[in-house]
Parts: sequence; structure tokens; C-alpha cells
Amino acid sequence: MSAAAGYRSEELLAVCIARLIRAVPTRHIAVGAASPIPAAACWLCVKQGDPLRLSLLHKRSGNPFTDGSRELFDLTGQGRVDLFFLGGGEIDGQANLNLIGTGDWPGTGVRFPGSFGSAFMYYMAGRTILFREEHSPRVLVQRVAHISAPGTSEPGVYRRGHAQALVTGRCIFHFHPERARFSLASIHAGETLESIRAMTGFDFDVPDGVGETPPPSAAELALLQGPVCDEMLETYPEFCRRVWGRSRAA
Amino acid sequence: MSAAAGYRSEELLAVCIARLIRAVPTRHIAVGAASPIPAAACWLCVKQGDPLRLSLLHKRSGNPFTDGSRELFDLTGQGRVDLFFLGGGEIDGQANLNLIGTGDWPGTGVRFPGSFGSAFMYYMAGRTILFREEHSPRVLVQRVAHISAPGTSEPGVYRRGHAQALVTGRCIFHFHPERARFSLASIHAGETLESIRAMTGFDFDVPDGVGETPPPSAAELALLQGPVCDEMLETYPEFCRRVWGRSRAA
Amino acid sequence: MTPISLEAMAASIPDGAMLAMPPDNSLPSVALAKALIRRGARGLRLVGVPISGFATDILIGAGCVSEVNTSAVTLGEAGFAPRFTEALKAGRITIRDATCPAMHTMLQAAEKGVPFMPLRGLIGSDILANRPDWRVVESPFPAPDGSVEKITLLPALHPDVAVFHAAMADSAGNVWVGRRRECATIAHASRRCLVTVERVVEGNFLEDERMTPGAINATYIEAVAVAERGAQPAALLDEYGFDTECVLAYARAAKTAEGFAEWCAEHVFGGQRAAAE
Amino acid sequence: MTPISLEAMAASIPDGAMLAMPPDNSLPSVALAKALIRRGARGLRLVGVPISGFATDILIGAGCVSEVNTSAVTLGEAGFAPRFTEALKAGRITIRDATCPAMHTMLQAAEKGVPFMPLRGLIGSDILANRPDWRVVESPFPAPDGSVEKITLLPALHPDVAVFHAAMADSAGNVWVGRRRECATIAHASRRCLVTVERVVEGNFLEDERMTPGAINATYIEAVAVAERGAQPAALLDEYGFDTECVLAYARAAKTAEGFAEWCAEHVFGGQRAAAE
Repeated sequence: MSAAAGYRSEELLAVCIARLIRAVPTRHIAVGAASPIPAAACWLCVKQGDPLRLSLLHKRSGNPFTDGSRELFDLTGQGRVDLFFLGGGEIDGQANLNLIGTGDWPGTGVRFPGSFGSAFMYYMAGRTILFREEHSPRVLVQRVAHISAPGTSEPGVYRRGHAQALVTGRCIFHFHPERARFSLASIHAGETLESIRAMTGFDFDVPDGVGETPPPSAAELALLQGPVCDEMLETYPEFCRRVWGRSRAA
Repeated sequence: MSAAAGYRSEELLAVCIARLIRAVPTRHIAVGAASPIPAAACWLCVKQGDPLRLSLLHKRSGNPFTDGSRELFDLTGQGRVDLFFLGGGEIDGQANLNLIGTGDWPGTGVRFPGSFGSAFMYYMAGRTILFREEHSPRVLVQRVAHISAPGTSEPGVYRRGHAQALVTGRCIFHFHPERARFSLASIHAGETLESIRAMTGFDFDVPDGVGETPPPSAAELALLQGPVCDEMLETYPEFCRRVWGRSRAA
Repeated sequence: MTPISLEAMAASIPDGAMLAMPPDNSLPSVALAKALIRRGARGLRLVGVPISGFATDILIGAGCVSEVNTSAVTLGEAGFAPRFTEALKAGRITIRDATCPAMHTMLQAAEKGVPFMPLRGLIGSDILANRPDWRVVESPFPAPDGSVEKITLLPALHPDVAVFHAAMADSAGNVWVGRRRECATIAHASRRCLVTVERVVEGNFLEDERMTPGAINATYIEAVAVAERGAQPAALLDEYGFDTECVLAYARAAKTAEGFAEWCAEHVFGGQRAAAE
Repeated sequence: MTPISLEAMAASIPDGAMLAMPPDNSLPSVALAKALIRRGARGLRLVGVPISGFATDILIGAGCVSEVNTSAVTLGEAGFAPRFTEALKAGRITIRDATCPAMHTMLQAAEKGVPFMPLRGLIGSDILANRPDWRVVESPFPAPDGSVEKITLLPALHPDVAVFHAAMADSAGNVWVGRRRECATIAHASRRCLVTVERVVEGNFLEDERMTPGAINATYIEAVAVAERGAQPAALLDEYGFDTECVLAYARAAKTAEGFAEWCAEHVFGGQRAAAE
């Protein structure tokens, strides 16, 4: 499908995320151990000329952190991170994230790698874009088996931000923390409301006039395949090889 | 007096402190913003061959702290500092220290510079040697006007160490935290029990057989005037000029 | 400062010790992990700083580990850590799940000599529900909006041994870790600190204003052992990069116990014999 | 990164601002303190990191300061800080006395984005008795001997502006402070960070493994101004030493208000005119 459309799925998702970034004034984004697609989206914004500061946790040369690996969390605790990215082995309709596993605690069914910084970053970043390429009833569930990080918090718990949106391989949802529910925002080419419903384990709202996700423009694709890939080769060599067929010069 | 005896008062006091250091197994001494005499005592122990580690807060080149000025306090919190030095504008018979001032809080009579790290170091170092050259009823008082750091602590307060001794220009006292009292340990040449009593504002115990403080040996004096002074010239230029008439090469 | 041998360093770590080890982007001593496998260490309790990587997976695979206290165990781009996952399923190891800043906070509390430190976030997470050692309290200070804030206090974590791979040691026993200051934190927080290094250089980093900010004072360092390329397949600052091919090959091999055993025979035991020749 | 002028930097600090300033052994921006005197700043609230020195005394002498939150105000070997002492006696300034690790702890709490951090010591000191903003609680974790431990919680301290003098800034706006990491702490803890530097150099410290451990990321830095010998009479790392003669002369002059005024005319106002010629 994507190949026929003249772009790769990873490129569409990076463009979707870049548009969500640009929808809200954003000065500083931190990218943690997330998938390379959010990193590509951030670089796309930068290459489009946005005056964004990027702090890339896994960048090796020129890594922005000079106070050890705690600096990302301190920085976020200070309120200096406007946007962070998170995913999850399971994500439910209240935007709870499970990075632990299924079955009994601590993941006697499928065990995921672990929660990383999610149980802090999700509360303390200005907002979070959730990203998970796989959109299936096993990932997008009614209720996560275990909560690594909750989508909303009770009164009395300090919380600076919530999920802005959830981007998957099939659609984009927006999140509404006041009612702890997702609403469908746009549907990627080749999907329908019915196919989304069938592949989503949680209930969500469907506003009037939900349309198709606009495809990447030629300019966006050119940036992704050129200068964005250049920036990502060191940190994500596997991704760049797989998606763009490029390797780093020795 | 001291000049006639062939040594300077500062030299006697440094030697007194060095002997107190060596009286207890000591691996690591931190020296803060104290008088240069304790620093000279530490260097004397090192030059006498003790396998001591010295962390000198105010050393400029080769300063031991690479984690900022909090590292001294973190290090002490970890229990890695066996000995620290403190003084005080007032010191009382319970080893309470006043680095704040006299008169009402915060020192409407005489205002001292402030408490520095005393309200932490006095509890958390393995032990503390108190040092105050001036030995007079205005410094050694029955009860300090304000407590920067208390000589003993109530149960339930974490405390690792107490004062080992108080070294003054007239004598040496040992401190006994279990009864929160000083006892006279030795009397410097030229003083008597009566003169000490007259110049001390607090009560203290006098064990049998308190003798005269032994003078510095020729070897100790040679070390002080040579290699110890060499080590101190950068950090304490005024002191080295005044006591030993030496200045740093330009 | 006289370096000891890698095998002597491994021998000095008793079975059951709690080891703080940084992950693959932060100077892990893979060389010492391999030496611990060769000595047949058992019952090690590993602390992720703040997550765990390749070295943790091979130690688990070799049966050296009883417990992992960490925020994640991962091979990064090479995916899930296969021996960790298998051992957890089989019940051979216990995991105490945390979140990255909680690991940093518990280690910093030990560094500062305080019994606990607070951390925001956490409340509403099942991580907290499964950490009986963490305590939710009401902050005695009002929240920014004036209300009463609930917050979690985490106890100080004092590992028995901090283990990492530094670029260099100097004549005075100071080690240089550059920007990887989490290595300093675990050196400060742990009772002992054992460091493998690429090389030993003359001089004293603390006398050099350019070197001292990335140095850890010898005060904290019990012993140094030279292990060239001792972080591999992880990266070492600007000296060598992450060996993706090697980790991908490991991830494939270690899917089964047999594959892991073969990998170990070649890369843990064989490598040593080759190096000794 | 385009440096601004020293006078523009001073103008950007409003009257009444809370300024965190390191003391004489830790990269104070004496140059910016003098510029604040020239601009006639009023009501500044100074935070010692963790103590206060020469720059604090001249700002107090010039009437720029209403409050000092610190562990000590001292001229080191040159003795008591004369203008501080005089202003305190005259009731023109308020002092909030602390102890060094308490200052670090309050700033680190702000750095970590937590509302408070605990600190041992303190209990039984009149410092605590005079700090209604500090709270003694029972630790929910047992003391090493199993008993209930009383411990003090200190609130996060968020200065409005961190001010210090770095050796260098680079093209990207990062600054280099070497081992003086307390400057990084106040940069992290404060809402704004203004830095004077000896010089601006080409390149990016974060790309250089040797420079990056002593660098503070431009993320935290609002502006840089070039001020050669801007820490003087305090020292700057290995670049220049502490000018004992200068501070002794100051201490003698500043014993009286008249002497201080003459010193200021020469060293604060005169120096500027001379430099402008």
C-alpha cells in the first residue's frame, strides 16, 4: 500500500508526528529510548526550519547531557521539556501504558523490556505523543494488564502534562485527559472507520468529519530521505539501512 | 614565649593537632574553610609518612573535588570522612559551636561570618578536632549565644561523630560526648591550671597528672618549615608569609 | 597505582554481591562481566543505572544472577534481551521493576548520605504498587496550586560494588569517564568501586583543568584493571562505537540456551584463551 | 550565539530579583556585580552557593541588596566581609542563615524538580530554629540502628537568575566551567542563567569528549557577555589566581562607608570609564 502510494509507512508516520509537534508551540523536545520514527519527526521539524531544541538521549557524539543520564529526568522535572514520546506493549483507552508485560506481574505472559522513564516522564513533560506502529487488538486494549504509567492522575498528584495524541500504523487519535478518552483524528490511506474499530481493543470517540491522513509531501519526503537520514545514521544505523537503504561511511 | 622556646605558636598548635590525628586510626581527612593551622597539621602527618588521604576544599590546583562544591558534603554524608576541623566565634563547655554571632539572632552584637558546613559536618564526620587559637573567656564561654552546631545530639538524630578535642593557644581539652564535658589534656608551656581556669568561661574536668604539652621536635619543625610550607604556599600565601616568611615564586 | 588483573578483580566480587552496572550507552564493563562468568559467579544482584543491557543479559544467561533491580533490560535496536526474558519466565531470577529517575534517585540518596529522596510521577503506576520499599506521603510543603501534594519517598540504594569501564586511569588511581557522570554517582553510592580501563596514563587528572571535570577521584576507587576494548560491543565515548552486528548476532544466538552456550564458548571462554596466547 | 554587553546583561536583571552567585573559589562574576552597582540595582536577594564572598560584599556596600540567603559571608584570608557586617548591624539587610549542604540541597531539589529534599545534621542547631521554612519529620524508613529517625526536609529553592563567570562560551552558546559543577546546579535550578565569560571560542563543546564534561548545555543559558578577567579579584581555574593584595586592600578600605565609596569610585565606576576609552 504505502509503496504504491510513493512513500514508506515509516515516512508517513514521521510526517504525522511532525505535524502534531507543529500544532502546539514547542521549544524543546527530548527523545528517549523510543523508536527512531519520533526522532525522524523531530529532525523533520528542525529541517523545516522550526526553532526547536532537540535533546536526543541516545545520540553518541554531541550528546546534549553533561550531567550524566539523570540530566534528562532532572531537565524534565524542571519543566524544561515541552514534549516527550512514549510507546507501550499495551496502550488502553484511558491512555494507560504497559511496558511491563502481560499475565501476572512482572509479566509471566509476554515480558516487555520494562518501563524505562515512563512512570515519570508521562507526568512531568509538557505533553507526550504516544507512538506505536502496530495497531492491533493485542496492543490497543480495553484495559492494560499492568500500568507502567497512567494516562491521567488523581487530584493531589503533581502532573504537568498528558498524552496529546496516539499515532499508529493505521490512524491518529487525539487524547482528552478531562474525560480520559481518545477520539479518532484521521485515518491513514487504506483504512476505514470499520477497519480501525475492528483492530482497536478500546472504545473511542468519533467526531464528525474525520478524514484521511494527508500523505507526506514531496518536500517532506525529500527532507526525510536526505538531511533527516544524515542526522540519524549514527544513532539508528539499522533503521536507516532498512527504511532508506543507507549506511554510514566507515 | 614561643619565640624564646625556639618555635612559633602556630608550629606548636600544628604539632598538637598532628598528634591528635595520629592518636586515632585515620584514613581520610577533609579540611574546609578552617584556619591554615589544621591544614599544616594534616600535611605534617603526610610528610611524617602516614598513609592519609587529604581532601582540601580550598586547594586550587589539584582540588580533589570533581563533582562541585557539594562533593565534600556528599562524601561526608557517605561516611568517607574520618576527621574534620571546626572552630567557632564561641565554643561552650558542651562543645556547642557558635559561628553566627553574639547578641540577638542573627548576631546583633558581634556578627561572625556564618556557620559554613558546621551544622552538618559536626554530625556526619567520623570525628572533629575543634581548633581556636584565641583562648579567652569571650571565646570559651559557659553557654554560646547561638548554636550553629551542637556538641551532642538527642536520640533519634543520626550522628556519626563528635568533637575529639579542642586545641587552643593555651591548652588541649579532650571531649567526652557521653557526659558532654571537656577534660583538660595538656597545658602549653607558660600556662598553669590556674591561668587556664581564669581564661576559660566554662567548667571542665581535670584528671590527675595533666602535664605540659610536649614541644615540637626538631624533626617536626624542619618538616613544617620545609615540605609542609611548600604544600601550603598556594592556598595560604598570607599565612606562609607571616609565619615562615616565605612567598610563592611568581 | 598498580592495576590488578581482570581475573583477580572478578575473584574479589563475592557470590551474592549487589552490583551497580551502567547500560550499553554508558561505559559498561563487559570485560568484567565476562570474567565473572568465567569465575562462575552466582547469586549476583544487578542494579541497572538506570536500565540494563548486554552485560546483564550475558550474566543472566550464564546463571550468575539472582535478582535485577532496574527500569528495563534491553538490547536496544537488537530488541528484547533474550536470556533475561527466558530466565524471568523460568523463575530463575527476580526482577524489581523501577523507572529510570527512580533508580537515579535511590542512588543519589546513597550518594548524599540521606535515608531517602522524593520523586514525582510514580503514583498510579503499578511499579509503585509492587515496590513495598517505596512510601507515599503527603508533602509538608504545599503544591504549586496550594493543595496538599502526595509524593513518593524512595530509600537510598547502596550497592556493594560499582562496576564500569573507564577510558583511562592515571598514576594516582583517578579514572576518567568523560560525560558519563552516572559512573561517578555509582562510585559515590557504592561501598566498593572496581573499574576496568582501556589504559593507564602518567600524571594526575586532578592537576589538569581539562581532564578533571570528567574524572572520578581515586578516593572512591578500590582497584583498576586494564581491559582493552573492555566495553565492547558497547561504545566507549569517542574511542569506539557500538558494534550493532555483534549484538544482533548475539540476539539471534541467545534465543536458545544452546545458542547462548555456543556464543559463550566462543566469546567468553574462547576469547580469553585466544587473548592469553 | 551572539554575546550581549555586560551593561545590557545587568539591565536585564530587575530590582528585587533573587540571584544565585557562587563564592570566591567558584567562578563569581565580579564583573556583573560591578555592572549591577553601576546600574543602581536595588532590593536584590542573593543566594550563596553555598557561601558568599567578595561580590556579595560590594553589592551590599552599594545598597543593591535587601536579603542574603547563605551559609557565610567572608573574604577568606582577608577576614570578615565589612559591608555585610555593617549593613546587617544597621538593619539594612536581612540574612537567612543556612549551612553549606543545606544550600546545595535546596538548589538540588529545584534541579531535580522535587518540592523538597532531606538533609541530616541540622537538628539541635539554632539555624534550624530560625528557618520556619524547614520541616523536621520522622523518616518513614528506619535508621541504621532500627530506631525512628528525625530528619529535616528543605524546600526547593528556585532563584530567578543564576549568575557566574565561565572560562569560555562556544559558538552554540554552551559555556565551560570545568570542575566547578555547582555552576551547573544553579544553572539547572534557576529560571534564568546569565554568564560572563573570558572569551568566546569556535566550535561546540558537546562534540568534544574532552570539553563536554566541564560544559553546561546552552539549553540553560539565556545570555553570555564577554568580560575579560571577569572573576577578578577571585580566581579563574588555572587561568588566573586569587588576588590577595586586592582583597586585603578592599577589606581595609571598606571598613568605613567613605572608604568603600572611594574604592567603588575607583574600581567600579573608574574602571569602566578607563576600559571604555
